[in-house]
Amino acid sequence: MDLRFTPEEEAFRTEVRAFLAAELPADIRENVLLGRRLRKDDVVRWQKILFRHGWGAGMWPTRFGGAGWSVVQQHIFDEEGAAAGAPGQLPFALRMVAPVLMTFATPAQQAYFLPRILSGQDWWCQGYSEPGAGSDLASLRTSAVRDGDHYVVNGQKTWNTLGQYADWIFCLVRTSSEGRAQQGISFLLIDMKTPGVSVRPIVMLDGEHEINDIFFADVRVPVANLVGEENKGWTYAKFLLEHERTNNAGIGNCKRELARLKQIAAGQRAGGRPLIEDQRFRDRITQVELELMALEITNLRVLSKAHREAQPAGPEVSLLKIRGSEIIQRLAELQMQALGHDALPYVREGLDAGWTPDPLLSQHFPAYAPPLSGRYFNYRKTSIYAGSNEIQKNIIAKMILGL
Amino acid sequence: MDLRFTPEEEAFRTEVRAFLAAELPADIRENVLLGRRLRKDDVVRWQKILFRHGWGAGMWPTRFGGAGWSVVQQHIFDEEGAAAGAPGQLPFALRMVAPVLMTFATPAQQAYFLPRILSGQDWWCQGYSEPGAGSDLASLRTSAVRDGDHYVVNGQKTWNTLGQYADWIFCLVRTSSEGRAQQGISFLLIDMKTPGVSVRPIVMLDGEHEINDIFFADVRVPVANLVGEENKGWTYAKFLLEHERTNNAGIGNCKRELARLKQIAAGQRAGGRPLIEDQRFRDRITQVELELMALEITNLRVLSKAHREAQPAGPEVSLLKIRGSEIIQRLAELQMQALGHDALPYVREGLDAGWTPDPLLSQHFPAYAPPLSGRYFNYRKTSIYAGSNEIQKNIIAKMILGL
Amino acid sequence: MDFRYNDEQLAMQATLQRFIERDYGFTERRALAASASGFSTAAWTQYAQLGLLALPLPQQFDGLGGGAFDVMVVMEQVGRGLLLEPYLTTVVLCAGLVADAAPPAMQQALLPQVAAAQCKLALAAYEPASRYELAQVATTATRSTAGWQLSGFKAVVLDAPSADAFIVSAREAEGDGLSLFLVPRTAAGLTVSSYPTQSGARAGDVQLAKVSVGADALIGTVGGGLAPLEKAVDVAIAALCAEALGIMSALNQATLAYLKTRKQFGVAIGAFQALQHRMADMYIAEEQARSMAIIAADRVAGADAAARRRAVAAAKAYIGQAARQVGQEAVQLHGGMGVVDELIVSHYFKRLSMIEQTFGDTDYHLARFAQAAPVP
Amino acid sequence: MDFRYNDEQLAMQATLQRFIERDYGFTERRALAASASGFSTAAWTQYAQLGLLALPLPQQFDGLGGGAFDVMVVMEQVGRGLLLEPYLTTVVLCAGLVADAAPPAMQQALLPQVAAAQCKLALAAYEPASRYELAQVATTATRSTAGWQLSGFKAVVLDAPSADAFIVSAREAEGDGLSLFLVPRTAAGLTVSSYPTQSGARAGDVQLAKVSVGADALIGTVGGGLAPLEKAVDVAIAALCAEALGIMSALNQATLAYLKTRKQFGVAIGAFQALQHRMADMYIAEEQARSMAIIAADRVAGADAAARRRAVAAAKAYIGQAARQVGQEAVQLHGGMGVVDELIVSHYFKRLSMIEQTFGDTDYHLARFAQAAPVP
Repeated sequence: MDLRFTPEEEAFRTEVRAFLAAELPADIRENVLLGRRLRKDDVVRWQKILFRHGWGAGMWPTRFGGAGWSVVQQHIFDEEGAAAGAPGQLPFALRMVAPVLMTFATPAQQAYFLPRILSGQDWWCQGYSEPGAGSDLASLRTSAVRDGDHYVVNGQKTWNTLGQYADWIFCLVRTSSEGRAQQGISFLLIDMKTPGVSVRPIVMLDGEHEINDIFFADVRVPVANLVGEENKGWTYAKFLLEHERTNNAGIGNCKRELARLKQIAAGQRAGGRPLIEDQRFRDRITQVELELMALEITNLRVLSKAHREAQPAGPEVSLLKIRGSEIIQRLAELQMQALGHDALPYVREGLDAGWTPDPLLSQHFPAYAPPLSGRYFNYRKTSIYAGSNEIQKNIIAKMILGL
Repeated sequence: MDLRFTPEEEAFRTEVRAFLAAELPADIRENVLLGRRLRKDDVVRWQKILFRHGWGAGMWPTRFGGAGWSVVQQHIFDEEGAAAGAPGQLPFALRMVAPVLMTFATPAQQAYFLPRILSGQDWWCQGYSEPGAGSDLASLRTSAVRDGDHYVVNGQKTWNTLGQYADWIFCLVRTSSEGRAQQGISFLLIDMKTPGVSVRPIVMLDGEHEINDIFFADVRVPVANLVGEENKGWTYAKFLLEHERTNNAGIGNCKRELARLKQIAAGQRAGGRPLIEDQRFRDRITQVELELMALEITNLRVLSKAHREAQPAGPEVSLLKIRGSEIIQRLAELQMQALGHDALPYVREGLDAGWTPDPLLSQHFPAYAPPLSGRYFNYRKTSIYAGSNEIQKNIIAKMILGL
Repeated sequence: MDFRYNDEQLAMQATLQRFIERDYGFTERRALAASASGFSTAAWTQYAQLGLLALPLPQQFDGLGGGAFDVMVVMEQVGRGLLLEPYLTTVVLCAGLVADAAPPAMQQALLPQVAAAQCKLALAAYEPASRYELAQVATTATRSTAGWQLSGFKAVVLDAPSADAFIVSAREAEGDGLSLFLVPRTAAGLTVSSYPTQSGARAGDVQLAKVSVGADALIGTVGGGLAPLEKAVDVAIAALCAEALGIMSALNQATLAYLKTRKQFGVAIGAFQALQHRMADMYIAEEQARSMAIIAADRVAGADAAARRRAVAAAKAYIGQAARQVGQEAVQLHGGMGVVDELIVSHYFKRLSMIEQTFGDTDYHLARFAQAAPVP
Repeated sequence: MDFRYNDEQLAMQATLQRFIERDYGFTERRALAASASGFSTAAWTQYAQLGLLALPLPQQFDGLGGGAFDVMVVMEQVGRGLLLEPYLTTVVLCAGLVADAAPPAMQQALLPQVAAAQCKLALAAYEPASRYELAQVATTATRSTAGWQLSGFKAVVLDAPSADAFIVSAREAEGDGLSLFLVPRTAAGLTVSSYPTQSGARAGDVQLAKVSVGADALIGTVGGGLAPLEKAVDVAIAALCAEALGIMSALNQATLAYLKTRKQFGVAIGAFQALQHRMADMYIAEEQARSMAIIAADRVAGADAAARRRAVAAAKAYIGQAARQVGQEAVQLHGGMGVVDELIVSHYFKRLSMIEQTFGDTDYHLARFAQAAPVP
């Protein structure tokens, strides 16, 4: 047993910290730390900065322009980035489509798409779920029918995250209805500017536009945009899933939000004292803090095993997903609860970059307050998306426990 | 909405209270209130006292010698009895076999058995569960084969409560293996003194002998001891189940144990103060107290509906069983927790009537201490027996929610 | 003992159910929440016509003399329909306080107006530093020749933007008791800032800069305002518990229906036992919450202040937790459909969350219960 | 970073697993618990032969110089086998305290004896009124010509009946610091009453009536006993966490096996999704508990007392709750088979319950964590 990072890893942490201190723009940092709405520009700007530093894609192999980091280095980078208020890099391009492209795409596809991802030039989104195919993804019905050098795509994708900004979407589409449901699925890359693609916003419960329905009406997609073989898409999708989930406990974000919770509770007053000195509230913080202490080690155990074996982590990542989502939800809940009746106002403009409360409101409504209730609401999604926690428990029961 | 008892009910409560004050023997009361082992004699003596007062069987119809109480009166009696430290009347005779006899037995069977139950002359136990048939009762295999005027019974019953004291056992036995599993079952009364009946104690996790395996080896049972029709036993068993469960929240016991918990916590000291003033511990008490406040009203809602409709309560009794068992378990848990390291000693003689600690031990180990840990262990059974809480949730899902 | 609503209460329940179905569907409700005022003045008038506004008011002031269980019936439907109008604030809380503690002249002036939908009231009690403590008040009341001069700042005053008058708590000097004053919205020196709340209705901050009111603006006695204020808030909390109950009931109904219709892997998801058991837990939570709401309604009607405080604290703390469980589980079992704005489920969830933060959260009422509970 | 046991640790683990399988089966263990001493002296000698008793002791005193992770390996198996011998008390707690704070002469006199199974020690620290507070000590130490005279009463001294000597905490006068003394069992004026514990091993009360000990009986400095005592107890708590972990792991294994074999309604009950999800929760609890036990073992080895206190409090509070969940669920999922004496399941459950009540329960360590945690 050795819980220490290696000297090389500690040196890397120092390097990351110095980089963040020097390069992370103050306005982006403020938006992240206050939980405000991030604009497309924030995310893209940060990706370009990372790219210029050679860190556009930490864990990609160097031959594709990545930094060639180990999972432990990536963990350190994520943790330091979260603490410093760096935006998380969106997974859709870097951690989802890219590994599929690297493994299954043609050299031409790789040469075209990967550099554009790395540099922040292309924004990708995911076209998996459909109205009738959520957890049961294999029942998807969006069809791609071959017509000469094109597929003609028709159907609807839903629960699409941030597709309103996207240049490209990677889709699972049905190219055959023969055999098992899994067998007729293909993995297709679609330019969002293609005629027939339309995006309909789905407003989330916090009033924000974060997800979409994507409609395909006779969308003509060049056959050249098929990844791998036709009808083998399910294989690529499973491969993607394995890679997506290696690092999904979100320890860095949880640690940042725990610290913020304590700051907020230190600032709020109850019964004439700082709320954090209220034993009940303090114990509620403690309970989630203990869970997070444990999960941080559990996460490192999973990572160090994956690192050692040079394999994607196994089904134990389901544990990380379940507890990680529960912790971030609970932190958001306690942040809201800390506000007392100041959780009630819905001050939408308070989510905008640079907002300062008007003098009246500022008597009780500090800059950190406006996003908190909405974020509590919004974070209910974390136990639903990326494989609901029920699905994760099914996975544990089947893959780990053999039930 | 009217939460008050009627004046008649209040008068009845006064009468019960006066009766308990006058008639409940002090030694029995002490054993109950300290959670000590109850001997057969304690239970029988109390039944005889009740019988002399005309209260041997509160809810039986008067034509069978019962007091003809309403469910509300029975509730009041149970609640006052529990508070005063009266032993609960065992359900096996009064609430289980008796309603079956009243409804399905011959006049001769009724005339013989019911008065002996009422007067405390006969002790009954239940022969339902078998090693391979617990929740799935219909799969039972104890056989009764007709041989002239007798059935010859062979098999094993388990989870039999207090059968070591019993004069009679009512059994579900298999008289036919044709048709659905439920169809070949009969309801048989067996004299425990019959040759071939043997009782093997099962020691519980608290070290106490409370349950048994009962073995039947070529036990000859007169056909006259069959209740109702052969192969109709499942019907009677279901009828019994409905009657057994009308009043199973155990509110009276829970209220008594809550009061005891507070007393214990007031006597124990933590950090130089009474433990009950420790906010954490106090909040734990509060949480179970709130649950009990709610359950008391929920129970009354169920009872008053049953009272009004003159019907056994419906599947909502599953709610009472679930929460009632959780509450009594939690109370036992907190009582143990209140003891601090005094939860560790296993002072078995401390469960005996009249025990007083030796002078050394009494410095930290009061008379109430010895039974507490064992009872915490023992009460894990309450969410398992009488239809496990999982079965109760299945019932709610199916019968109430229609899932 | 009888736990049924009586015939009049059932009639009121049916009336409100019809009203919600016909006139206050989810689409209409969303439009109202997005409108300038955040509620429907037409509906408010209808409530007056239905007798809702008069329901708990004393009969001598055009009221119907209803009790806490009558209010409970209404509030369950307020929850179910997510009604946005200031019923709780104006009728239950403020008019209740006026009926309980105000001088007869003020009662005569206000209560018939409330019953007739001519007057809306709001309670300006909480302050930036007070959290949920009604007694923690920095707003000052200074005696003047004409009466009183009030100065201070009240935060998150529910339904402030539409109120015609405010009940304001203040004290003469530190250490003195609270006094309560009726302050018309038009009083010079009174400023209202307004904002929507997370659950749709409006609230605002009220600034009082040397606001003059007459001697007749006093509600109750000088320095004796805390007791009636606390009682009125307890009555409102009991009503809020009923609102939460109505929502929990509606959420359970919606979730159960979803479990029965939504298919995954070829079967209705309600066939999965893990979900069945969680739905059973939600059912239990609702039933237990109903029992607690009944206790609270029963005790706020009684004369025993300690019993009232204890029951209301118990109900608010218990229902806060039950509502959180039911709200979060309903969202979870709805999957993605639970977190979108276009289904009522998420709106129910948000309202439940805000109810927990109103008039004291679970922790606050756990503390209150611990103080109020008799230790045997 | 490496979370694997090293080869020596794995060898020790395998050795203990074989020992339990061959010599310490459930039947043997029950007989031992029912025997007069409540444990096996033969096993104790075997532990010495296996190097277990020497494991964490310093090398200059015949020890093997092992660390907290070596102890963790052993204690997991102590849990799994429900071993009754006073390993935790003698080797980890008391010998650890002697190695840390006693004068060299005492170390030389005791530690090789402990390693050779020639001496068993017990800690007489808690008192009737102290609950879990090590600092709350009424036992007095009075200076005498020969050394010290001790008077007082120590409650629930674990493994007292078999101890050859006790480490006793006392103070000169109220307000003074604690001092620690080594008191031989044979000292005049020392009385031990003994009783079995709920989980099988023995404990007892120790009365000290003017017990004289020499000046050389002092461990550490006069008045400076609390710090080494608290540290030794923290080391023992980390070990206790590992014991709990071993039990949780064994319970999960047993429950999983039961779910796969026990049939109801014609199928293995492990096919029911509600039970699958609860088993998944138990798996998660075990994994998280393992992480916490690792943190505790890591930090007790460190020099930072605040970090040690914080980590140990966190681990004990967390594992207390996780163990309760796993213990109760294992019993529940075993149904009737979970509550009978003849299966090991209930014995695991009882031991977990008693571990929670030892060296401070969950609430105690939540409080300790809150005091220790740095507020940012």
